[in-house]
Amino acid sequence: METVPAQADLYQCPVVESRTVGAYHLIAFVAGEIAAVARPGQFVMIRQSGPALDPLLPRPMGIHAVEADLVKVLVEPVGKGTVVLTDARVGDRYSVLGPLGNGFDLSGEGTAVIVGGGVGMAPLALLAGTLAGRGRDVRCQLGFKTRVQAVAAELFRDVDVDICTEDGTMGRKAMVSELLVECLTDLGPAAAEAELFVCGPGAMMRAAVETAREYGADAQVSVAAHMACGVGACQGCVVRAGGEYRCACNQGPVFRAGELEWR
Amino acid sequence: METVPAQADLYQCPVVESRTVGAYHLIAFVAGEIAAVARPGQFVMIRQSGPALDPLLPRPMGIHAVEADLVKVLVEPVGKGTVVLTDARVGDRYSVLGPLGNGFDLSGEGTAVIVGGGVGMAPLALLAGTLAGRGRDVRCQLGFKTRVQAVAAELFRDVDVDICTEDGTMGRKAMVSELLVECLTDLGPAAAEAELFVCGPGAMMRAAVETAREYGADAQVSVAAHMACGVGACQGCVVRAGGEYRCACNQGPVFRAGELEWR
Amino acid sequence: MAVNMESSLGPLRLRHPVINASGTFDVLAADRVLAADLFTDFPFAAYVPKTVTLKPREGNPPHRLYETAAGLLNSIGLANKGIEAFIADDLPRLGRLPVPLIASIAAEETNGYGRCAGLLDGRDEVAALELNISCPNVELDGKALGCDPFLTASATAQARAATGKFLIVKLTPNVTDILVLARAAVEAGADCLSVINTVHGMALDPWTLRPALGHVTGGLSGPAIKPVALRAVYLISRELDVPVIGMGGVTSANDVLEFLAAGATAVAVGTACFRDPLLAVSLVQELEHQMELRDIATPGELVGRAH
Amino acid sequence: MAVNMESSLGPLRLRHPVINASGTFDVLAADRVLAADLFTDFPFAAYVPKTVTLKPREGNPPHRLYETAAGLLNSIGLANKGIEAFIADDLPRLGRLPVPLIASIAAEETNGYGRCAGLLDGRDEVAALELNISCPNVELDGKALGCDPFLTASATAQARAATGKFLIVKLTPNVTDILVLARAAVEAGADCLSVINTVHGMALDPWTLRPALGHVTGGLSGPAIKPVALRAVYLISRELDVPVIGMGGVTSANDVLEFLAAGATAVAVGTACFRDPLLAVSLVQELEHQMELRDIATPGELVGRAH
Ligand SMILES: Cc1cc2nc3c(=O)[nH]c(=O)nc-3n(C[C@H](O)[C@H](O)[C@H](O)COP(=O)(O)OP(=O)(O)OC[C@H]3O[C@@H](n4cnc5c(N)ncnc54)[C@H](O)[C@@H]3O)c2cc1C
Ligand SMILES: Cc1cc2nc3c(=O)[nH]c(=O)nc-3n(C[C@H](O)[C@H](O)[C@H](O)COP(=O)(O)OP(=O)(O)OC[C@H]3O[C@@H](n4cnc5c(N)ncnc54)[C@H](O)[C@@H]3O)c2cc1C
Ligand SMILES: Cc1cc2nc3c(=O)[nH]c(=O)nc-3n(C[C@H](O)[C@H](O)[C@H](O)COP(=O)(O)O)c2cc1C
Ligand SMILES: Cc1cc2nc3c(=O)[nH]c(=O)nc-3n(C[C@H](O)[C@H](O)[C@H](O)COP(=O)(O)O)c2cc1C
Ligand code: FES
Ligand code: FES
Repeated sequence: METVPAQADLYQCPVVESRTVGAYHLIAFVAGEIAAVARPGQFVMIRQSGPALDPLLPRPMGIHAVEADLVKVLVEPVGKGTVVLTDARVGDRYSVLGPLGNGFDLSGEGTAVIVGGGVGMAPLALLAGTLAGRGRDVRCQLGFKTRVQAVAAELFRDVDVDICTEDGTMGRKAMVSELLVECLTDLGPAAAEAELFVCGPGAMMRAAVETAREYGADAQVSVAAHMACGVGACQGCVVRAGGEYRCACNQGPVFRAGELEWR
Repeated sequence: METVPAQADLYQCPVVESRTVGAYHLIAFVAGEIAAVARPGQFVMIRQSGPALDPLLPRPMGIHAVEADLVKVLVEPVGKGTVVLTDARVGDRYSVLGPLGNGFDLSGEGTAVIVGGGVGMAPLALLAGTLAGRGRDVRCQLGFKTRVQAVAAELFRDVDVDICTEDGTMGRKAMVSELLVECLTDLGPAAAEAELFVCGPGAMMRAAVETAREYGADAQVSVAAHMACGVGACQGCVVRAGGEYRCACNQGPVFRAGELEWR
Repeated sequence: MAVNMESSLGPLRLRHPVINASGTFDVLAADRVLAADLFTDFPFAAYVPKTVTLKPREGNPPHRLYETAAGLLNSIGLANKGIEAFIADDLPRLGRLPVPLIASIAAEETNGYGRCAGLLDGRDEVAALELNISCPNVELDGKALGCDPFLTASATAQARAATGKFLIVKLTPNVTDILVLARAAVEAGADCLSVINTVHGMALDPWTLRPALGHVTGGLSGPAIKPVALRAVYLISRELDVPVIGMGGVTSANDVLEFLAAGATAVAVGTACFRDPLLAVSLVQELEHQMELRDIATPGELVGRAH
Repeated sequence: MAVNMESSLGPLRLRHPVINASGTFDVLAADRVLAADLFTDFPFAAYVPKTVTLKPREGNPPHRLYETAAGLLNSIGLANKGIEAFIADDLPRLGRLPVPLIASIAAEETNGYGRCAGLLDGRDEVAALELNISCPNVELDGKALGCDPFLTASATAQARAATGKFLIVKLTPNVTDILVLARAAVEAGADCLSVINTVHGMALDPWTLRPALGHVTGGLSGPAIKPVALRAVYLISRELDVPVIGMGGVTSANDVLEFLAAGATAVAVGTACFRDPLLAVSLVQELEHQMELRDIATPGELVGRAH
């Protein structure tokens, strides 16, 4: 984890792009210091500036893309905090703190099997591009409820992506776990050397990890947790891992599947 | 007082103009039903739409101008609620409830002496135009701290305005009460038939009313009060008048100087 | 799925579970200002007028209001015309409302509750009585009656003796253990509890650095206190068998669902009425829509689901 | 006008009146993440680490956090490594901070306060002790120790007997009359009071309609509770002679001025640190600027101005 700039006003980043991508909303910030060091799987804490105190706290958002001095995030408006983020207009200044968290471990060499569910695909796009850029064999499966979400798969630029939706309105009509089984089967004996990178809803992540185990593949998962500070100060964002509570913000959000205890 | 439309979504009015006027901010809304019936001295309760709950309540703003189906207000950003209002952008929808309050009594016939202090000038612009349109003799005095506020006097279109600032950076270097004394002296015996219309900071209104009394002139003053509902429901906006507490929202905001008890 | 929004609160039949909170919606004043015909299209399922007291009260000096973060401080001080004028002037008009009327009463001494209840007992317009024992601005020996279990029981018992009508006691959250107060009221004869009144608070004007309210301290309401209210409703409704009217910071249909799930049988909207005097119209529509989406057939089905 | 920001809190010399609130700023964690060199440029005038207890505590199950309107509910449950590990691992590093260290301790029984205080009494790194008797998550017979004047006095007396250091007792607002608790602490030997800890509350997840926190109820902090905190500081500092550390919802320099005017000698920033871990830097700058504008020569000049 790199360190975050020290001066509060350095967090104030201008919005240069803000647009709807299907059910999600893409926002690009000028944030050169973050862009310079961000790694796949890290996140930022984002908050609108101004005197209003509701929403009160920043929201954690995975780093979706990095281009020159731009940092991009992809927001699914699910509640007050995320709905307000989608109001971002070019020229607005947002507080953007990061990069935070450990990010994915990219040192493996086997086939990288990327498995995303819903907006969990956001940080996986940066991961896929980075791994492909390093010449690693990358397979991508993304699952969505329906078409309006699935169109965001177009944001995966550098790699081929297999898409499925629960209602069949885009890509295969399937759960992403079915695509995963096919992918691992297809890899044959190489499946045991493969490594999964998973981000999505809890049930989907659990199913993917279970499947990985069956095929003898490793898995790294990026977990979600309610966060307040993002820097390890509040002890609020714990998940059960390695027999203890660990903070998703500074001991995660990426964990090895083997150490996580699912609730 | 006219009645306010019954359907909640009728209060949602699009912003069609939003710009800085010196220290103040002018916002124009499409609000045909309000524009059709608004009278000088009435006000609206304005609030940004959206899921955020801070600021919580609408803010009372005097109706500054009415043009066709547009209603305009002039906001001085003094605290959270008013600062947030100045964020208005063309296309935003604001909740605009009104017209509320009694407005000025326009039935008098003597010279109308309009006395405004600071942003208190906002509702007086509509008043001045209306009275002048009816052919009444109108004299306008506006006082400000300094030039950046005084430039808003340009918004008085239909009448001549005497301007003063405390620091002399625009118009005369004087308090508006000095201008008022000159004006009433100038009117000679007609001063006793004159009627003052006053809106501004408390001390300034008190001084104006005192001067009016000395010259035997009537005065109507538009008072400020902290409001929550604007419709007489909360009993929060009381001022002392006629020996009792009266609600500024539905028994005011305009009172006869004689009935007000200054604190 | 068809949703049936009807609810009942003891003997009161409600068209839906949303009512107004005392002191925050004045149907007589609003009817003059709003074009809506409130007497035929009344948005709430019951109407609770502002609390009245034996004698008229002129209330506290201004400022009486101050907005805080997602909240509102007030120190109205129970300004009201007194119960006699209420009965003479307002009751006949309020009787024309198409919904049950819940009269709210308060007194400076416990036996005043008995007298007020007695004066309203014979009035057909009144479907139920709510005892406001929790207003932080009316104090006995410097303390609100509703902070003391003894005085709470005594006020409730006196009102109970004076009326056979459905009796609601409205609790204050400004106590160490609200369950103790809730039990005291129920054991003394309350049929129902309103939970909660405002939370003690204070603000300073940031410019003058003097108290912002004329009365110095006041009662905090609005979304800021919703967590305090939900906890109180949850704890009380889990322990006691009487219906609870939940309130404190409701601004949306989701808030209503949360209060029902926490254990409330009906939910009151207070401060949010100041954001929009006709909020209840859209809120109730949205509530029905949400219930449909979530496959909830009746409000009753949801009551206490979070327990 | 030149502003002198120095403040004193009993024997503690503070560079300015703004400190952090326990459990909301972790200098050791932040120093790893932020590029700022917190050990030379520490933004607060004193440092209060998270509360430690005799035994390590793993804390409550997730979710431990839930945002509410202008507020934050937490049920961390005093997760900490225990006082021995704190003394062995953290104290030597915290001793390098350029500001006084105020250690915060809690215990599940009153005599635990004496033992914790005793263990820290000999440590030069520690300038003062704060007794957290008010955490709503540590309960004695289902009730926080700080809700009971007797237990409050007993915990304070035991700590007093075990240490000569400046002794701060941190009060809970979840009581009928906070003055009673304040007096109990001061009479038992507290040198200073921290006012306030979090307010009891609860939230439901709007989708599942189940309790949002793993622990069901939690403590509310942030701007939502500022009016509650200001009132408590005002009431206590008017009546008692000990210095008060004010806290609850501070997010801006104006908030600090308000707490000083209400009677606080120092002001702590908690939840707002989560909006921006380096908020204190800009806040203290703005505070100095505001004091200049308003002709306030020292923070002390302002203390209690609203009384
Ligand atoms: C490391 C990390 C990376 C994330 N990356 C993304 C991303 O790239 N794009 C994206 O759209 N979302 C992402 N999220 C999730 C996002 O932060 C939450 O959806 C958001 O905080 C919800 O806030 P809200 O105010 O809109 O929702 P609320 O109204 O507060 O709640 C809506 C739902 O979100 C849950 N929730 C509430 N607060 C949080 C919180 N602080 N963290 C997680 N869930 C919460 C609630 O339990 C509820 O189910 C990420 C979360 C984490 C921890
Ligand atoms: C009938 C009426 C007409 C008005 N017309 C205008 C207008 O045309 N243009 C304009 O700029 N202002 C007008 N005001 C004043 C304006 O409503 C207040 O300045 C505004 O409410 C302050 O809100 P805030 O959140 O910005 O300030 P806060 O941060 O809440 O407070 C800043 C200052 O404003 C005072 N204040 C706070 N709330 C209110 C309130 N509800 N009403 C009045 N003062 C308050 C506070 O005591 C403080 O001194 C009018 C007020 C009334 C009652
Ligand atoms: C301006 C105002 C006046 C109030 N007057 C009364 C009253 O007269 N009687 C009463 O029982 N409660 C009164 N209340 C309390 C409300 O009925 C309600 O219990 C409280 O405000 C919490 O709900 P809310 O957050 O939805 O406003 C008043 C509240 C406000 C804000
Ligand atoms: C996440 C969190 C953890 C906290 N942990 C502690 C603690 O360990 N000890 C303590 O005395 N107070 C603790 N508090 C309370 C704060 O120190 C403070 O009293 C309270 O939050 C009010 O201040 P605020 O509104 O500025 O946050 C905690 C608060 C929060 C939000
Ligand atoms: S979010 Fe605060 S410790 Fe992780
Ligand atoms: S603002 Fe509510 S009665 Fe006037």
